[in-house]
Amino acid sequence: MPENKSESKQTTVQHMAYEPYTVAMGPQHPATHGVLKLDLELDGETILECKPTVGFLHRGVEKLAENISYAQCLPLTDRLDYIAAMANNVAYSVAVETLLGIEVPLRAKYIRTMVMEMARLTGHLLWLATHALDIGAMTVFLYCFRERENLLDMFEEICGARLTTSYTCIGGVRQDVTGHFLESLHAFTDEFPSRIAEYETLIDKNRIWLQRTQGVGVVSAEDAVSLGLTGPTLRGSGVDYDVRKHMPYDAYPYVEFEVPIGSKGDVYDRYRCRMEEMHQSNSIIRQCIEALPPGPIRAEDAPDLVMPYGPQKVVEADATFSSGIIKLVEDRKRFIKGDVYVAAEVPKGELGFYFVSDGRGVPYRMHIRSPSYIHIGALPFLCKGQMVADVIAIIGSVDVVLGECDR
Amino acid sequence: MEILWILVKIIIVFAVVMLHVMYATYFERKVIGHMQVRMGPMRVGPHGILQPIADGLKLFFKEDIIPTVADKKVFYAAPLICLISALSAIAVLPFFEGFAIANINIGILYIFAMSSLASYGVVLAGWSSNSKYSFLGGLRSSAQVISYEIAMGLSLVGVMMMAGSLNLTDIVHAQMNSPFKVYLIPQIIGFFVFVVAMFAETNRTPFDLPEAESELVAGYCTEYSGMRFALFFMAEYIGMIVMSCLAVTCFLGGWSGPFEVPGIPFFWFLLKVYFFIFLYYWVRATLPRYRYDQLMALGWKVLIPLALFNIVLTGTIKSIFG
Amino acid sequence: MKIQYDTKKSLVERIFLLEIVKGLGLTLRRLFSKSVTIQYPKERKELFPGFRGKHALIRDPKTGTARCVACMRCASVCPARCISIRFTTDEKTGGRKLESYEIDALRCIFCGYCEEVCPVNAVVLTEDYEYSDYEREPFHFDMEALLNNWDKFVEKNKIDPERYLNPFLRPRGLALGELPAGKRMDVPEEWTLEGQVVWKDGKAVSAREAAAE
Amino acid sequence: MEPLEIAQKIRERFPDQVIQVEEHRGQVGVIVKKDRIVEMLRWLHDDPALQLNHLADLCGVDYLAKKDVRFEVVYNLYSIPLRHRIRIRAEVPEDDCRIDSVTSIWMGANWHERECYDLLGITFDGHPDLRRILLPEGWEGHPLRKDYPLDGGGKRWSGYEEVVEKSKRLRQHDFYGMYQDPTKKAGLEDARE
Repeated sequence: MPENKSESKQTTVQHMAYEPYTVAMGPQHPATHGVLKLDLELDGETILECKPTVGFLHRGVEKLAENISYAQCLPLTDRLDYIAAMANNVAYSVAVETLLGIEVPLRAKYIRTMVMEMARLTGHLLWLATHALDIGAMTVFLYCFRERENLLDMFEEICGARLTTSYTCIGGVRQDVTGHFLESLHAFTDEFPSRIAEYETLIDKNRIWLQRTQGVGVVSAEDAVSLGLTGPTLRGSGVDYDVRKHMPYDAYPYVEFEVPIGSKGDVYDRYRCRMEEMHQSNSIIRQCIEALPPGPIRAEDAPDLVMPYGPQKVVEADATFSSGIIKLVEDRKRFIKGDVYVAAEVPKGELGFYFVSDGRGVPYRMHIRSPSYIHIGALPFLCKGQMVADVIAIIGSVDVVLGECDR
Repeated sequence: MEILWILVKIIIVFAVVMLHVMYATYFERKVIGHMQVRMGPMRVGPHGILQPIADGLKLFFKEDIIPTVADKKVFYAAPLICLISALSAIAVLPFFEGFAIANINIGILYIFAMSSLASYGVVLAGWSSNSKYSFLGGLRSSAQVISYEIAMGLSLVGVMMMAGSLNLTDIVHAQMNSPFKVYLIPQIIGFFVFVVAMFAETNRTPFDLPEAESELVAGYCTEYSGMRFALFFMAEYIGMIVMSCLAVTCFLGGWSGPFEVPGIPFFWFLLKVYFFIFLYYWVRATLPRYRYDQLMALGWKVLIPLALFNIVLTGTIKSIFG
Repeated sequence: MKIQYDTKKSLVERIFLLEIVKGLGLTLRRLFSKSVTIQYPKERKELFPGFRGKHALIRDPKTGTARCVACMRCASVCPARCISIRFTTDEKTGGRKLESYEIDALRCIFCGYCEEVCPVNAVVLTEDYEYSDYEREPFHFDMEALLNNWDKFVEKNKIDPERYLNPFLRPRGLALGELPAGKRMDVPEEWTLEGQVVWKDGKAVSAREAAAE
Repeated sequence: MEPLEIAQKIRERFPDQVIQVEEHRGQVGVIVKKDRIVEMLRWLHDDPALQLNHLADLCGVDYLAKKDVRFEVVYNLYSIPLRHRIRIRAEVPEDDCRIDSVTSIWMGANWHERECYDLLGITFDGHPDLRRILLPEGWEGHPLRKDYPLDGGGKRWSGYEEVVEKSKRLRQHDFYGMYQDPTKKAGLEDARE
């Protein structure tokens, strides 16, 4: 590199001495999946050390949640993993319902399971798209988006938004499904396995793909558990842990599916895990459509969106209503003191909500255990000794979203 | 008089090549677009036919940003080195019977020399930008181009042995007189090695490491903007055209075809070149990218031994039958 | 379920790059297939009812102004606090009179809670999504702008303002008893609790039909 | 194993450490003292009958004026092979706001603890790299504490001031007089002066 001229003349000898080459990868970089920054120390192209920096997208969701009611927190969860917002909605609702002890009607359970698996498909499709694009197979990217588009259209049909869905509510779902939705989704499930075969034609056995993924970013089962990895990233290492099986929620106890588990724990195994999961999700969606029972879609004892309040509370109409709401919901008997940790399996892994309730209608403390945060924390471990191009493959394979990581 | 004729030829070839470069970009976006079930450029003109002109205008009028810490002189020179050496290589290509700007006896060597020079442009661009990504891109490029040059050179040795000449026109003539009419069949190994090396030499997918956008942002041209960036772009496309022409000349019988097309002596040549350019796009739409070390391993452990084997095979066959 | 995969290739596959040739074959096939994209300004996607787009206050055909009764439910449920309402209270009757109704669309997160809680179907998110601008000002909708949005929406989509139906004004699948009086509208049978769809014999049928058979 | 049984085992093993056991919706939280937390968690992690090898979540809670001891660090543990869970809540008083790090047991605890330090200001002794993580270096205060106001208390982060200064400097490069200062419109101070 050309240095400052006067300096380079004087210090030629010192410059010969070995020093690692540092590269700041991100926060503006095509392949860090958002605003992730990695400080890489390189020896040639080999990574000596990788230090992730996060927080560029920190919006203080947890602090915000302490000041708004449970129902109002729900749209915030759309913005965690904005790729599969539906799954976050379901995870959040399940957590709040556990806290409040609400039993959800069966139809709502099935609908939620259905949309959660659809969200898993959208998440995995976007993961495959970007992962393949990072490794250079750009056609897979657009093929995946073709199917993802169909799923987003269906989301739009049932809830009026494509990404920030806010579809569930505490105690059920906000809208019932329509016949057109069911029919198009059923047609989609018929079509989808052949689409997966299409992606696999391009990459699955391709020698370049295999060379780029096999034996890269290997993490053993013990290390994976110790690092706190979850979801397909953990299962690629051969650990059988899936929240849907271990702590079933919604309609997962009633549907049949298998949890794909890898063996070596490299990028290729994680890739295979997610591809198999797409098949499983497709089958779950189908089972949910066919078993969808009639009945109510919201629990009778579910709290309303707006808590009842008296007119005296709204004096200054322009003011923010935080104090008003907090006072109002104190009257409700439903909210009792206690804490719960409830997790759900979202596309990225285990999304857990830890709630502390002090008996008011707002969470006293809401902590989001976001899988992406933990996965990025594991990147230094995974990247050590790999090459620059592998870092991209590894980031792709652990599947991170910075909206969820930074919260 | 002869100089005037050469000048006219240069102008004609330059204009034709530049037009091809322009529409190669358009063609690439269309082909890849349709392969990816989308449309490609559709806005400027019917089906986006004027898109290359719009792109050119935009790049021409863009602000020319030069990093303050860049080595200015080298930074200016790098894209020019790329473009000029890529353009110079066209001089020796025979487009049809009797039409080559310079029909020199060492045509193949000249093309090699020019394409190696083009890689210096890339290396210097990476170095002078004073950006870490550019530097890595330049490093990759130097390693890659130099090792693939060898494989490419060796893959053409078989052709040279069969034709007994380094003159490209003579090679085409020799092919027309050979039993298969093209060297593709007797030199199939050489052809395979040449095609792979051709992709690597022009930095195209799956060997586009110097500018691998997912790792190095844009590699060696990260810091370039506007017209200077366009020069790199043009050099890359001219490089593709030159390599396609070389492949056509050395393996597919140049301008010769199954029958004469009256009035268009370069018909078959263009058709074959278009096929190779299409192949470039086709492969780009299909394959992932290699990693740096795997690329080197492929070059040194597979392609060079294959090319050497091809030379031995050709020599043996030639000494037995010829 | 342990994943079974076999990435070993036979000699023929290795020499002739069969998997790459297959991939090339796929992309070549797709070269001639129909593209799935639409040319946006010329073609527009048809949106489903209930798309959460530009805000509007429904103009009541009877009174010619907004239906809003200043109950403040929307303002208090709004997670982004982008709605601000001013009203005056009549000393004698205790009735409220709306003075101003403002929505800051740049703060809005389009969750649709406001239209869901509105007891009189006054506020709505219309299916209009094309309202970009260079300034911030036009996104601060006051009451006039919101009513104008509604007029434009009605005009553009040629809808009957009396019969306008949005799944958030009357959520699908809720029993009639759960809805306030203002929300008990005439809806397609599919939207009611009795007529909700289930899957039977390869197509979606209403639950009532399915039970009858 | 049932969560209450686990709690009983913990009580037997560390009788002087356990303060209280709470159950809510079938989930059991064991409130413990912070002194021997690493020892206790290591035992929970290694004991063959428990094998709580998955640290699902680690977070801090601020019980300002709700409890005698202000902070709690909450460990949500899960056993992947045995499929049971338990919650350990270690009390951390405000005047001695530190607790031992569990990074030696779970590598994944590293970032959890950094986040807890960043947002609640609880120091983890023995942590390899205890820095702020979600907030920038130089941020004042710990936002998730209950006495930290929602709007930040009107204070501005020093880095923000630097950015403002820098943008002011950069705005002096007025290209062809075409540049319109957006701060003028928004009623902010005129940057060029």
